[in-house]
Amino acid sequence: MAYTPDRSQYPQKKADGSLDIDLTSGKYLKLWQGPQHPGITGNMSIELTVCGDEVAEGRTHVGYLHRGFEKLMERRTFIQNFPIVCRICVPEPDFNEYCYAAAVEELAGIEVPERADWIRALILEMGRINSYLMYLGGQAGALGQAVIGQWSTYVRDLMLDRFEELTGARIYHMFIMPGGVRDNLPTGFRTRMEHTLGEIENALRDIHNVMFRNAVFEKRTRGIGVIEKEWLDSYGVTGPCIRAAGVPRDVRKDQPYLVYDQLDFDPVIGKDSDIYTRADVRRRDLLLSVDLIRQILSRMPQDDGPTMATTPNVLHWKIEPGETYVRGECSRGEYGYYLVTDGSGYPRRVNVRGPSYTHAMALFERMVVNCNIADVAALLVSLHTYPPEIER
Amino acid sequence: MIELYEQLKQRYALGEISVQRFDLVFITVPRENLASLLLYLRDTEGFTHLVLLTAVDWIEDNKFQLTYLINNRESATDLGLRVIIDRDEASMESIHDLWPTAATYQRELKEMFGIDFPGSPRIDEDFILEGWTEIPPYRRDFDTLEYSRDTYLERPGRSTSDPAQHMKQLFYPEDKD
Amino acid sequence: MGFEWIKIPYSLLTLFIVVNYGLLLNALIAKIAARVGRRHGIPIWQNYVDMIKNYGLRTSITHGVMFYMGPVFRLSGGVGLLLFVPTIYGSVMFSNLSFAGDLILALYFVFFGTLGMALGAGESGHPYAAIGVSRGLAQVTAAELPFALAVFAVALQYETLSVTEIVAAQQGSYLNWTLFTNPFAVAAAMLSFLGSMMRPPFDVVLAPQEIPIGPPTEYHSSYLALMQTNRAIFPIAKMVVYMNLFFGGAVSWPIFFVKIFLIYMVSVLVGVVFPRFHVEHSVRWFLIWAVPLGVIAVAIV
Amino acid sequence: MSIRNILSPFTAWKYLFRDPVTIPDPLNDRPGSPRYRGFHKNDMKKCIGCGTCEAICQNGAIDMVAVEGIDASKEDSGLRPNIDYGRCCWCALCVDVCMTGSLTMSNEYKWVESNPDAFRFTPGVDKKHWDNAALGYHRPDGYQLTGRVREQMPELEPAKRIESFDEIVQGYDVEQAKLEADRCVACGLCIATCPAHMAVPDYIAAVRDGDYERGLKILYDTNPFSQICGRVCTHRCETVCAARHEGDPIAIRWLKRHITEQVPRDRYRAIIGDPAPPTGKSVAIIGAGPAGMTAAYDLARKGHAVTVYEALPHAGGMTRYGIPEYRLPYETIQHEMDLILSMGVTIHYDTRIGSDITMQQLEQDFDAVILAIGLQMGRSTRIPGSEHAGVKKAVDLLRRITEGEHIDAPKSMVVIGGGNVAMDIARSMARLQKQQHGSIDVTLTALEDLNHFLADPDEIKESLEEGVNILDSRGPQQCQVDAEGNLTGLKTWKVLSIFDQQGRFAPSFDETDEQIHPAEMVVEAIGQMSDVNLLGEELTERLEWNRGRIQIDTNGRTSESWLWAAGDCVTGPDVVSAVAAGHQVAKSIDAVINPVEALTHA
Amino acid sequence: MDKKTHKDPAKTSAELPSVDLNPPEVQPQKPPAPPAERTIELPEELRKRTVKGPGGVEIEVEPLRDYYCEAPPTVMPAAYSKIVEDLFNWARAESIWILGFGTGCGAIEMRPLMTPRYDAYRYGIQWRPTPRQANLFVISGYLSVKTLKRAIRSYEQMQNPKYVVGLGSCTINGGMYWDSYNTIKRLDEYLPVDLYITGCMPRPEALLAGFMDLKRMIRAGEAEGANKYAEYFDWYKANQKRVIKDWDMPDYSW
Repeated sequence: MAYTPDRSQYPQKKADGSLDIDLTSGKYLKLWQGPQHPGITGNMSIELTVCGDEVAEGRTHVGYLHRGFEKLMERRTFIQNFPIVCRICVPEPDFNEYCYAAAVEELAGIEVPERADWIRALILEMGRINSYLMYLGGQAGALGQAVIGQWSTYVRDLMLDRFEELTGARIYHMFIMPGGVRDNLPTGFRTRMEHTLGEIENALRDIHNVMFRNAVFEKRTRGIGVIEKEWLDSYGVTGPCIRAAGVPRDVRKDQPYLVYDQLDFDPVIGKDSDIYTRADVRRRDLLLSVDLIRQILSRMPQDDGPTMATTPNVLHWKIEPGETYVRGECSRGEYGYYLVTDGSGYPRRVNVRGPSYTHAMALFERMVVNCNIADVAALLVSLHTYPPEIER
Repeated sequence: MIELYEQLKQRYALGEISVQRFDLVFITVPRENLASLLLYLRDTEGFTHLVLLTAVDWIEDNKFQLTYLINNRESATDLGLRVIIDRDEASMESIHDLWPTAATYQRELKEMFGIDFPGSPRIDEDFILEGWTEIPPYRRDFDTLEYSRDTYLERPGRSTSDPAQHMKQLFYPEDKD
Repeated sequence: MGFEWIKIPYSLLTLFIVVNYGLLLNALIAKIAARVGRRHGIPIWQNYVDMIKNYGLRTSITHGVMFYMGPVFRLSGGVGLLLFVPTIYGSVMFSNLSFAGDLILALYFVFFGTLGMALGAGESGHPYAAIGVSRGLAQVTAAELPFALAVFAVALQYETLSVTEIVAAQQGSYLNWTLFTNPFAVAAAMLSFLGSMMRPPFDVVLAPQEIPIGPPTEYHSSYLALMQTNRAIFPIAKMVVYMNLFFGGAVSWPIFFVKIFLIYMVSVLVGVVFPRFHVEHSVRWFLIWAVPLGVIAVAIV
Repeated sequence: MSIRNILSPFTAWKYLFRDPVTIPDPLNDRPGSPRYRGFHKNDMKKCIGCGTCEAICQNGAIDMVAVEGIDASKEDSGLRPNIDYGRCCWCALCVDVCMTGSLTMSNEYKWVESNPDAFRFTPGVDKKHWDNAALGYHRPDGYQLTGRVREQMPELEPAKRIESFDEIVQGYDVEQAKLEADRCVACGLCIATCPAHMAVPDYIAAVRDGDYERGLKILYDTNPFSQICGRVCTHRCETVCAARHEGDPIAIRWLKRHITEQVPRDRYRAIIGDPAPPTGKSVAIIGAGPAGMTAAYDLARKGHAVTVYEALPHAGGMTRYGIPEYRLPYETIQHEMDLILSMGVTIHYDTRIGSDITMQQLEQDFDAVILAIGLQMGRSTRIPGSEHAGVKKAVDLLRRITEGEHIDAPKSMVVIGGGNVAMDIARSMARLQKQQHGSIDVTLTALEDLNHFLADPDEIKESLEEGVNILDSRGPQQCQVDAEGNLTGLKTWKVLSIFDQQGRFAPSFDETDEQIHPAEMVVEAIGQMSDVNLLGEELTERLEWNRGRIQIDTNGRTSESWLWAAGDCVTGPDVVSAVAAGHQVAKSIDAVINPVEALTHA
Repeated sequence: MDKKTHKDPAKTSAELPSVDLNPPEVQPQKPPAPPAERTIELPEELRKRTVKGPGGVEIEVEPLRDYYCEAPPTVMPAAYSKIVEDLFNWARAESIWILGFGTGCGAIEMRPLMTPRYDAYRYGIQWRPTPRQANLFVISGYLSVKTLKRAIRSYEQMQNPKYVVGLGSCTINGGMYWDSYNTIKRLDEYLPVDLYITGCMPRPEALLAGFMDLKRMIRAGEAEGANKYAEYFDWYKANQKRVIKDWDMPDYSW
């Protein structure tokens, strides 16, 4: 059958372990994907050194979206930081809002109303659905199947409508504030949400038929882009990427936050750790989120009550010295905020730990070696990275 | 977690411990113990996941605090190791041989705080910034607003009044103070 | 047989009709594909506007002579292909410059454009264009092989190299079509057809997500407009060949329009719903699936 | 590669025959949701220009700008937020924090311009098509970014406080004060309203920070009567407080008091600092009330030699002799006065100008003289029977109580008047009644209805709690005297209106609604006037007068170049106004007698 | 291999006769930052080098000169006939090809535009993956200095006439990153902007409204950003070089 040479010897290494790549030999070609490149996930770039169709070395270049959030947050008060954190990750901004709010609440000792916890969980799951839908479109698109992106973006847009009526904005919701959430569910929200969830399930059924039960798609993704077991820890792999490798690691289950200990679910896991499995894990995780939203809507307090705890006057809010780390399971993996306070009205230091940070940098650079250049885009998408959370 | 601390204390010189949550503890560690402690925690105690590595600038004390946050996936607990290093000529041993992914964190720290990690791969390469000439931007003594004002011009024509000052102008302008 | 000069204006008329049909058909196909994506898609006249726009751009940059010649070659490939095969069977006006050995010429023209493009794109100096070209050449070669076999089979079957005569042989009943008289050849040719239409799963040459549209990356302004014109002509011309060889040709414009549309739809049917192959995959695929069919076709004949 | 996996994708083609899901006209079909955070609206009627929106905006998107057609008033700075949409991020923090709820958002979101400078506008002033949009983000009910509810002030229970003249208000503890200070948004609207223009936001910030010494320094920069004002100020600042629009105003007065209580008294002098070196100039001040003592403080601190002449045995003026001890303990006043005197002020008690020393003498001996004699004579209603011995003046009674005289409390009495003095005397007498008879029978009648009383609402509330019977809209007609010549009560009629159509004082009564309030004593508390006999005839002749008051210019200077006048005698009764007037004349005098110094300061 | 010493960017801008070169509505507020002496190392592929050709021929290559044209852009006149120009303008308006370069967060609202809900294709708006074929550059939000560099090069590779739309508040006056050390504040200092759409994030409907407005401008012949860029080329370059401290690329790359 097909000729499958052992590629582990390539590219050749020098005695000191560095890659033996001589650009002047004419054997290698430097190839930049991005930042202006449709195959790149957002505004970043990868510098590939290819030999024929095979990648000998890949380097991720980020910083195109760097705004210096961690610096900016040091000169904004605790409340002023709440609108800016969501900008750190565009497709799934809510985790920033939640992690930041939770870190602040923990250090300031604020007890959030239970209702707010439910609404927060609802928003996070809605955001997760959006993020996954975008991923599915991107994954199929990276392989040339445009129609999936059309369908998934359509249903994502329906979900954005739900976001809009709940939070007052489509993309940057700015709804989860330190202290709670801004408001209760609007009237009739549950019905409309149920309708949207139905649409999403329909779309997913189609996507399953057209994308996952697809000979060409399988051909392109099965066995490609495998994350080896020993890389999982050394490269800080989290989220669907680690679950696709068969490790049932899900912060929602391991260290339950918000109301996840009151919901019934099991982490979705896969087996093969290749692109296909990761896509499949995400698809099933999406369905899990649909189910979780139903659970949340049926179990949360049905009446309207306060959704915000009383905070000090936000204009002069000071927090005692302390440090903490708050994490959540976002669609891409572990999302966390490390917050240090020093008793002043401003954070001393905020560090955002986005899953893309490890995935797109060290892990991707490791995985791209020996990869066919036609697979690079698909591989990058399958790690589901969002550049803004790498560089902040 | 406290048991672990007590147990570690037998073997390593440890600084203060602060318990933030039942599953999150921060321990101050002398810098020379860090690498062996990390190795021990990773291989023996199951703290296999390097969550993050970052720095805090305590400019008042002329110190940097490096925070190594590691996570035990089995017991779902987090351990933050604080290492205090001098702010001048800041430098720290690299741990990229323990976690390859640490190289990225170290590159960022080098660029954003100016903390050197000799031997870490590509440590001197530009990471996020490009052609940066000022002091590393995450240091507390770098004033981003001032830099931004000097470098990127604002759209002119804005002015604001303080209500109290404005009312003073209107109602009792003669008052000196 | 003396050359009839009247054929030249007649051919130009054919060209005119085909260009317009091609532009509209491309838009219609885009609309159909958009429909599957649950949207409306471009207006039907969009391609005209795009072309005027591109011709109307004020600047254009050349990277050398071949860069300029690339689209020209490509266009002449398309025009040549169209002009040397009869468009409408039995019509003096629209049989173009068809002659006895035009089948061979047609095969040549199918490849000619790709080669020209390869040279032009190579000159553009863009690495993605180079990658696209190398992929394109590999894939076209692989795809041409079953087509050549099928054509060979058909030529053997009808014992002629004149397209007109092949069409003539298929007249009468649709059962006389090669589709029914030599299904293996048609199958081989149609698989090859999929590969040459630059639609998934065989569009790795353009692959916007990997190598921003490949060979034409650097093309713009009037160069691009020239290529757009060709994009209206070339597929139609190619499908005219297919129609003539395998589907009984067309005896009138309406039949022509319908048949071309249907043949086009074959590639669209597949293209809309599949992702794309690697170039290794597709080469292997042609060799495994299409070439044997072609061989069988030849063998049967 | 199963056959299913080849055929399954073709199911996608089913959508060819379904209608697209495209929105037909996205430009018009898609209004923002009811909660949408679109472009800003501002209700000009509600906005007070406090600038809190500017303070909270993390993008520096909001400027406070003066707007034509909107005039500033005491509770409205006249500024309006101008928003730069080149900065805004539509987080709506400005809407959430808005003190009056004037700032809201519409659900409109489309704005396209070629000119980048066009994206600045003042909502509500620059007309926009979304100004009347019904939908859009408003701050949801039930949440607040700044505190709305005032900290409860610990007070003696009515039953307990009526027993004695002990101070009723206990003062905030540190925790409470911090919480109360935390509510302040530091807009500074109050500063203009405060007659002394105290730096209110600054000292409230000091309370928040727990830095009381800094706070005290700020207080004594502008008000040497801080301890007194912290208790009895009319706190007009609180009537313009931005927080009052959607909650309670900040307890500015109590916070001021809190600062003075937190700093040990022996630290005051050191915090305030020493006066400037002597200048060799001298100033005489007549009257040791708030105006006089403030001027004395200011001038002494500038290094002038100040001598104060006081007719009574203690300094403090009306704050001491007019305000009952349960509101303002005497030892507090004494500390305040000692502090002022410690600046090098000489004071002569029991020295009456005109009899002990004449104005002419002062004119000769001093570089400048300040007349700060206050209003020490009560006005009379002049109704029939008001000349009866049982009809008293409130100020006289209060002075006697302060001086420790024994007063025989009547079993029942009526107070005429609805101001603070009326409340003071009613409550003081109620305490005496309680002490002497064990029961209270005080009736208070006033022309105004309860909502328009001149007295503080707190005073009214506390009076009622203490058992004072308040009858509003009653016009006094006659003091009833029985055959023996004893006072038996007061006859009143129901008031229909107080002012005529021109706004002049001309009460009209409903004579059919007549009541007799039985009383052994009637106290008139309808206002005071000044006793200007001390000036002497010659000076009275020389001075210019305005409606019975000495005419002064804006600096408090009279028509005589050496004489300034300040305080209640020229501006009317109010401690903090008197303080402000004291500052005013001090500044004016300083500029006149020490011009070089003043210039370098200016 | 010799390092090419660049003229200091700040100095270059100081030499410019800035007053009469300024586009009327954009006046620089203050003189550029004082020059800091330093040399910028060119990336390896841009340095002068000797290449061995087949047959041992040695070729001197100076990429900046050989591979790029350093000639600045020129103002391109409209078509000689008004009718033709009107026709072209109409076609340009009805066929807007957007460069698929998501420079900032705004890119996320571009995808709904391409997909069923909004379907911008029906308005003649399409996305192109390469700047050569694109006419419209949507600067989707803030631009970090690093991206600005790429944006300038992408813009310069587009063909005249070309349009720039600033999306979101950040392009107008810095937006919420007004105090960031790494993002520019005013897009119009670096590229000629035809239109701004305010919002954070502007919704797809707002984008569409912007595109409609842009169409109107193009039809009216008002969208002449490319010519403006050529006319005030030195001014734009000076501004660009002031913020891009490591200018290691050709001055103009078309």
